Amino acid sequence: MIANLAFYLFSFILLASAVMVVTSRNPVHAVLFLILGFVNAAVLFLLTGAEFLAFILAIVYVGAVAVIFLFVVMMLDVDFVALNEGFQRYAPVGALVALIMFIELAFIAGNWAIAPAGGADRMFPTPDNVTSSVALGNLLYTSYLPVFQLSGIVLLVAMIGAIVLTHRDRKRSLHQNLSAQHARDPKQTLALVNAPLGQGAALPAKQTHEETL
Amino acid sequence: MNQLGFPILSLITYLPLLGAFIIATLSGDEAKIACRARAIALGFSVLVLVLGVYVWTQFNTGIAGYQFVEAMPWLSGINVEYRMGVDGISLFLILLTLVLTPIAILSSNGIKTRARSFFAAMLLLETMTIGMFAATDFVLFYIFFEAVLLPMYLIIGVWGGERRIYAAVKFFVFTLAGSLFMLLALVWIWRHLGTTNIAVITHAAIPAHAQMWLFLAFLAAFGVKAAVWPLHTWLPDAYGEAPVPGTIMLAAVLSKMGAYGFLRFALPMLPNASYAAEPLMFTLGVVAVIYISYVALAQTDMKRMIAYSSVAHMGVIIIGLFTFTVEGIEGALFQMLSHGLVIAGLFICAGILTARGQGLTLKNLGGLASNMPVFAAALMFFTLANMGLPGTSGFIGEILVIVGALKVNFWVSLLGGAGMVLGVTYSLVLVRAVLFEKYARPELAGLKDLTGREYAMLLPLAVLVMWLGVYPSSFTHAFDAPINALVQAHSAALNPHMALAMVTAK
Amino acid sequence: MLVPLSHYLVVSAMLLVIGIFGIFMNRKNIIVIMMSIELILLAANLNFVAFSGALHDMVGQVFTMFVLTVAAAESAIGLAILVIYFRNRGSIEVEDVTLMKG
Amino acid sequence: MTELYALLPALVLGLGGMVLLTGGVLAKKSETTPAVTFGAVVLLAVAAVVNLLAPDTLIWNGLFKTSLFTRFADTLVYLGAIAALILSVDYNKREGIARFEYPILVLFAVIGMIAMISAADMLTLYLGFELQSLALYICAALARDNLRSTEAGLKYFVLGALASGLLVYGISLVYGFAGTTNFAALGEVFRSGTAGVGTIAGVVFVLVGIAFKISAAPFHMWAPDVYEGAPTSVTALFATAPKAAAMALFLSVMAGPFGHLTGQWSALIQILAVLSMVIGALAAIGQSNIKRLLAYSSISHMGYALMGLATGTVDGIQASLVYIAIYVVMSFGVFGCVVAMRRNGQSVEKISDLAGLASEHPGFAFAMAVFMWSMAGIPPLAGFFAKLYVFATAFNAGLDTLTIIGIVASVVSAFYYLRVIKVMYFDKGQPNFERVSAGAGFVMAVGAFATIVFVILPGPLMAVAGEAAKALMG
Amino acid sequence: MFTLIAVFAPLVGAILAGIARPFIGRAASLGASVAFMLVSALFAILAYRAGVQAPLHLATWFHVGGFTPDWSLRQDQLSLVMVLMVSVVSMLIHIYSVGYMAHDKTPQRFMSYISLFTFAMLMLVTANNLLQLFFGWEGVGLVSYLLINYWYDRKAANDAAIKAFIVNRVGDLAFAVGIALVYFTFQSTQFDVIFAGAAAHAGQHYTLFGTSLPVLEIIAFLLFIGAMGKSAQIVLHTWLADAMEGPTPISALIHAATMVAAGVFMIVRMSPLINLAPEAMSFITFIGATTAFFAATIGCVQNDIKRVIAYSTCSQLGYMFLAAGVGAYPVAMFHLINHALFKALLFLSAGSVIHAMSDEQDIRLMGGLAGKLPFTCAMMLIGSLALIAIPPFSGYYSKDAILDAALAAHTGMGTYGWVCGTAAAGLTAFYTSRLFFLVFTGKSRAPKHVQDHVHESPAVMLVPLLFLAIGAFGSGIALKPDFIGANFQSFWGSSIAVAANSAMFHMEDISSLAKMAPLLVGIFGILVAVLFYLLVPSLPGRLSQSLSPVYKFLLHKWYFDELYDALLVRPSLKLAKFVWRVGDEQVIDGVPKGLAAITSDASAQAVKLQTGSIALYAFVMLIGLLVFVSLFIWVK
Repeated sequence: MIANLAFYLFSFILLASAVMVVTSRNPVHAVLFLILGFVNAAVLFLLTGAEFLAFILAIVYVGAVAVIFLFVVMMLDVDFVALNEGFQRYAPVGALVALIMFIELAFIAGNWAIAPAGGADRMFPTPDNVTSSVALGNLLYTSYLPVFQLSGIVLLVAMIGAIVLTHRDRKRSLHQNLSAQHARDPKQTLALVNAPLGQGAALPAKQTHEETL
Repeated sequence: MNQLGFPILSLITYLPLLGAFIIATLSGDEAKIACRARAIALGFSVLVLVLGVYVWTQFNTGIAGYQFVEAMPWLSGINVEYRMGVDGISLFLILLTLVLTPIAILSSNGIKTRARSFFAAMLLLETMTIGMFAATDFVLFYIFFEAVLLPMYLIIGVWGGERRIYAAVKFFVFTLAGSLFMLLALVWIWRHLGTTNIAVITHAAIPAHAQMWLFLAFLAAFGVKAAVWPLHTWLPDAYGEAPVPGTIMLAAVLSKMGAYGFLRFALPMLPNASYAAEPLMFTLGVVAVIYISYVALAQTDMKRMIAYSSVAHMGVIIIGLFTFTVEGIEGALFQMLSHGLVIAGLFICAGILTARGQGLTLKNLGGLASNMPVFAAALMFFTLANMGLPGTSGFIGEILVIVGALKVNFWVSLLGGAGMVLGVTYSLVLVRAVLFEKYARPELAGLKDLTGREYAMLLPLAVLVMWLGVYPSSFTHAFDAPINALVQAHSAALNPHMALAMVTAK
Repeated sequence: MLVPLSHYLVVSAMLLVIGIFGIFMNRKNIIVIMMSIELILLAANLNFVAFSGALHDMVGQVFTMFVLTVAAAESAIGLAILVIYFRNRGSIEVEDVTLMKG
Repeated sequence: MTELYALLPALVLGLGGMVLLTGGVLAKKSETTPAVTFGAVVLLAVAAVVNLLAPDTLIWNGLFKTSLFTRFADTLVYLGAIAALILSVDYNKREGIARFEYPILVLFAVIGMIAMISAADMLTLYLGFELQSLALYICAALARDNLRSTEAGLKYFVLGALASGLLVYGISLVYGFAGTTNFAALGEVFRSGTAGVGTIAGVVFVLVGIAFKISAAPFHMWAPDVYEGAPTSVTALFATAPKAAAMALFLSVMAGPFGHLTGQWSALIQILAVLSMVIGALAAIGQSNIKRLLAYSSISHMGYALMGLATGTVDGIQASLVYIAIYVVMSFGVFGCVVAMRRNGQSVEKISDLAGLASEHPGFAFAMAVFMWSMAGIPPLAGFFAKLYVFATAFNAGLDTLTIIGIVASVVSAFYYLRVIKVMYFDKGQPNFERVSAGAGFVMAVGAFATIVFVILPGPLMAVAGEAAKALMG
Repeated sequence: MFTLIAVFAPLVGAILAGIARPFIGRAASLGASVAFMLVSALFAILAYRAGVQAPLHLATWFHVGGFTPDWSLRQDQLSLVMVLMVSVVSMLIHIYSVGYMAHDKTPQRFMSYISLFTFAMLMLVTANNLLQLFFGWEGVGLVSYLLINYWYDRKAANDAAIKAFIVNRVGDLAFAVGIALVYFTFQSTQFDVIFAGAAAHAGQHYTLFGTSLPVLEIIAFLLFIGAMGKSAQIVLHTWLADAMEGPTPISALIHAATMVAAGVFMIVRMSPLINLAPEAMSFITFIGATTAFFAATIGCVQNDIKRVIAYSTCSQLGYMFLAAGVGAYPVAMFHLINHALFKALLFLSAGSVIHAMSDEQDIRLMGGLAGKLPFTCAMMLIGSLALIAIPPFSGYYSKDAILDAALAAHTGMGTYGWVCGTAAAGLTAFYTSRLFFLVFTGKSRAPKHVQDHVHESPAVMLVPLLFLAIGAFGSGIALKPDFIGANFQSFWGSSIAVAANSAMFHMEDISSLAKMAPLLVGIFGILVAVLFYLLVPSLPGRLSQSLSPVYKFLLHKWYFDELYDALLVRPSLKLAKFVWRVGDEQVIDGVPKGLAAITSDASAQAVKLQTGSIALYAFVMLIGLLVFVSLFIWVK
């Protein structure tokens, strides 16, 4: 009974915060609502007995992912006022689409039953005597090892990607290169030109920063 | 393999391709390339012509089926083989191609820019055309049939006249659109008959309702290619804008591909549908003859006028094919050959004027008979042949079609023959505008008569036209076996149908 | 399990619909779209976990595990792209991302 | 051991990639790129060879399977990736985006693709799908100082993430309603040929996710923008390897676990095919950017390839495989040409920039013309056979309307391919293109050669594709 | 063998004259053509003397299905007579031309044409099947075109030539279809086969216009329409007068002696078949008679010397058809031969006059030439008398025989023919006399400088005139016994089939008044002309004013040209422009253009959807998803 009550309560909060994520005018608020939603979802996970995943959700998502979101939102320093313009012009159509989609999915949900042969097909029934962490760990490092490795590569790619995209090499910063400065030859940088009267002097071709270095 | 023990048809087909490769590898300055490329192209085309004549000498006219047959596995997955062969129907169309290619190459000394590509394209065109006539597998046929578009598109588009791009695109899209329906038919045939060997599928029994659809598909493909009214509008543009060698190939050879397709596929494969479509095809043919003759009469440009006359002749050919009589079909076939030679001669005449820097607008020409008597004689000769004067090749085809048509319907014969009158009208208007009366412009008086090269182009054509006209037996002899077989098979296929019709009528 | 599975499914469906709605219904910044995608993934995860419970099968949980991993990687990359886009464009408004069209 | 051997190509790529990554990081950056790229190409080639020798097996509790089908599709992926990498060497350098991470990302993306292709479980499918997607998002935005490139990356990412969200939601439904994620088990579940409404909805979601990847209409809208915005070398990759992989995945998922439901999803595939062919053909007509044009062209090609799948028969799968194989070859060839479109140190992308090309670079123009004609499906080029097989099987399966629409669309599409040739051959102009780099020239030549000579020896490809289709359908 | 040489010698001459000039020189090429023509005439005579022989088979022309026309030379009496006539007349004209064309720029071209013409004509008359006949038929048509157009820089010559060709072709079309129908009926185009089978097919019917008609009637009609074109019968006559644009020898050869007679020859040749088509025979009679009268009326008011003679030709051809129509084929042939001789004489004399008058052809500008051109005048007189049919000149024998036969036919149509023919005889006498008087008598009305140059033609022109005059004078008397006399059947043998009920056998059965009538009417015509042009020269002018509508009607040749122009020529040109500009360019091309427009519109729409907005893209994806899901769930 209490579990039921908890389910409805946290579900409600989850959905409400999801709505707020989508509708709130301030992205910072949106991120905060997202965090709230995740926490509630973690509770729902707990209710189904997936406690390890519940904590992972809280730690990884709330602790890492959502925080990055927050960080980026802050960093980009977006002009929030300009963003507060509300919904698209085809909101009614969109709402209709969303509504139909929901009705259909709800209809599907109502029809759930294990497929005739499904029950027997379970590859890895949940062991009754161990915690979900143990069960999960057993599977991940044995049966699902290649996939687990694959997910490692996914993370590696994410890392490479983040670096490739956002990492700036130092060339752009204005640091001193002493040897270059010492090697400077006035002949290369200074040009004497005869400027005929009234015509002005053409500037010599400018040498780029890189070339000087 | 065949009576020669040697794949001579493939050799004839692909030798020009080799020539094209050699031309493509030429290097040097533009003028030198042009010169060498022309020489190589000419050399290869004459070489294959010699081989083609050899095939003719070895050809056994008594056999209705294919000769010099080659077969080897090709698209193994879908049971399609590489098959080549000739029968009496295709033999002379191949020879026509072989004869006209060197002439077209000779006529191309106006091509100065990108000569390498041009001559390579011409040889490519020859390969594709011969391949199409020699293919005895439907898929192979289709490939060659379509592939002709590629070099032709370039020839029109790169070296053509003012509106070349419009003409090239129109040509391409029209023919492509048409032939894709043939592709559909091809797929159907492959699916239902399990093979695309022409010798087999032409004798297969196809249900009547399917025949109707297949016929429509063929009509779309071959009708466009043969410029059957009202699918002809690409033709005047293409003929008018293509450079002279291109026009020669287009008008003389390529337009025959459509009629050949009808003869090769539509008639033998779909007897019921062909029979049912007979009134339609007669109507189209007659309309083509009369309507197009009128359109031709209104033309103001020499090439376009000749082009329209070509459409009118295709009408006659269509009528002949659908008479299902030996006379009509052989007449149509003969008309294909004759028209190929004659129209080539006419376009070469047009090209001679172009080569002398003259536009082809009729009102800017005139009086050339005085200073170019030989040219005048040549133009006159081919015009006369074009209007089917007895003694020239044009007559034989025309009278055979009239005779064949009369066996079926008096009015088709009469109206189809109306081209005799209408053809004279525009032909004489053309000749008059070019050759007679006063010079439209004084500079026309300075034009020189034919050069040796031009003789070399026109003389063989003229001789052939006379030969075909005076002693056509040398050619019709080879038609007899396959056409007789076709007509017999046709009536055999229709007989139960007709018998049934008679029963129900009673 | 006391709560019927269908309730979980309905919650997840609503979450999905909200996520979808969030993607195309706002002309605000792209970050919100990314958060909407997180909601969709969350909906899928909720499904997996619920099914896992209902089927008494570990595969759903394993799946969730990997989805979480991927989602994290995905947000990292997405945010990185967003950042460089912002550097170039100076804006992350949805309707500004229309340089290329047609 | 067989298990390891079957995974060997992925291992080669993964470990090799990490070695290269280490090497790249340690060495000085810009100079190492060609070396790393070369290394990546070698790795890909080795993996391709190893792949061809791999045994047929189902490994790791049914997570992966290898068969002739996977080897066939993998080979296409390797081909596309190798070609794209070859093209990237010179192009990336001239564009100033010669980053050594790129080839490594491509390697990892390829791992994702072969995982996708070999997937025998929804989980593998999902991870492979994500791995290649993530790597490709990054590639699209590789020119990070270029607004177009970053916009392409952003669009690709947002829409791709949405698609994978839908995919995973669909998988969750399938899992929940069928009780398993294993392909073989799913196949057993659907043996009766019917499925519950939940599973079906799940299948549709999965289908949409994959359709996005192959850019089948109406899930195609990202493609033109991303093709245009991404650096051309990357677009070349997008157009080849991932397309082949996603198409193979489509085939293996639809014909594998959901194979018994053909009657139910065939209509959807047909809709996808029709929309793709028609929209691809129509929208391309108005394009002035060659990359956008090729994007639409690839959309319509996917429509044709889907026609084979729509039949749900071995013949259809075979036709789709042949189509996709020929498509990959034509695509990398044509992108070889696009990459070579450089003038005054700048990459140009307008179709009108090609004006006069035939006079100036006859070989280049010829190759481009070959690809255009081939894509238009004109015989005797390879593209014709691709279309022929597809039309033949679709017509054979009774999909008459679909075939006729395909034919009409192919006439319409011929129109814009023709326009490119027209510009190159008929229009006057001076492209003044820079010398074609060896890599681009090589890719172009190989593509053109293969496209032309296919007519002589179409048998082997047909036969292999047929065997592969049989291997897939069992 | 003689025939072979006679037929092909002109071809050799034509080729030599046409092609060899650059190699053998102008004189030699002219000489070659004349020489080969002499050879031809010589062998024609030899062939005639050698008599009837079996057809000479040269080669198979073509062999398609059962359609197997040969190249062969028929050597029956009819052919031999025609060969003889054609080659002799042609030979004379060749000789005459050498003189007449002496001042021309390209006489060898001219000689080549007429030699070629002779060849074609000989092929026509020696044909052993309809198709070879058609070959010659078209060949003479072609050369006629070339010769009318000989002075090709003249617009009028071009117009006339094109007109001639087209009008001829109209007839030829019917002819060709007729040949096809013959083949359809008899499975052959060989004369022998046709004639042998004609009786057997007499009852056979062919459905046309929805009704069933005897097939032989249709064939005869079609063939006769061909003949009408070639022989310039009413409706298809308009080209003949215009054809006078060609050089005069041509008018003599083609448009008087030979080509125009081809139609008559063909009908006579087909007599076994025509005999079995009574309706067609009536029609032939009707057309012939009408033309005889109609052309004569026009001839009365023409002012061009050659046109007068041309209309007279037209009229005389009408007589021949009249004879053929009542089944009196030998009479038609008799008149054909006579006409050939005296009409050639007339034309060549006219040529001599024109030559003398510095190419002036208007008889109103002539006059009083008798003194200056005595020889020509005499020749013209002989020709005229022959034409008017004054005994003993040749025309008398044949023309009177025709009218007798017409009346003797005792049919309504025969009587109509007799009435028309007799009236025409009067008109003929009138216009012939008018011509003669206006040209040779009275004072000269020519400009001074022309008068000064008037001179008799050279001997090379006059000698052929003399020969023709002898013929024109004597042929009637000489040929009558054989041609239409008692032994005509043995003379013609099987080459002409005269039906048992033919008027040939009853020619003497008519009243002597009727027999005399044509001659009396003729003399009356001469007297009227004497009155008009010798006694009261102002009368014609007054008459033409008081009868202005009639005069104009005649002067405009019954308004045939105007009618054709309004009904056929101009509408055709308009139609041509219309079908091109509207039919082809707008309607037919409109379909692909419309499709292209639709496609590009659709393309624009498809592109418009691609706004670049991520939200929209996602929206479209989701709509797609929704539709797919819904399809599955609700439709499935």
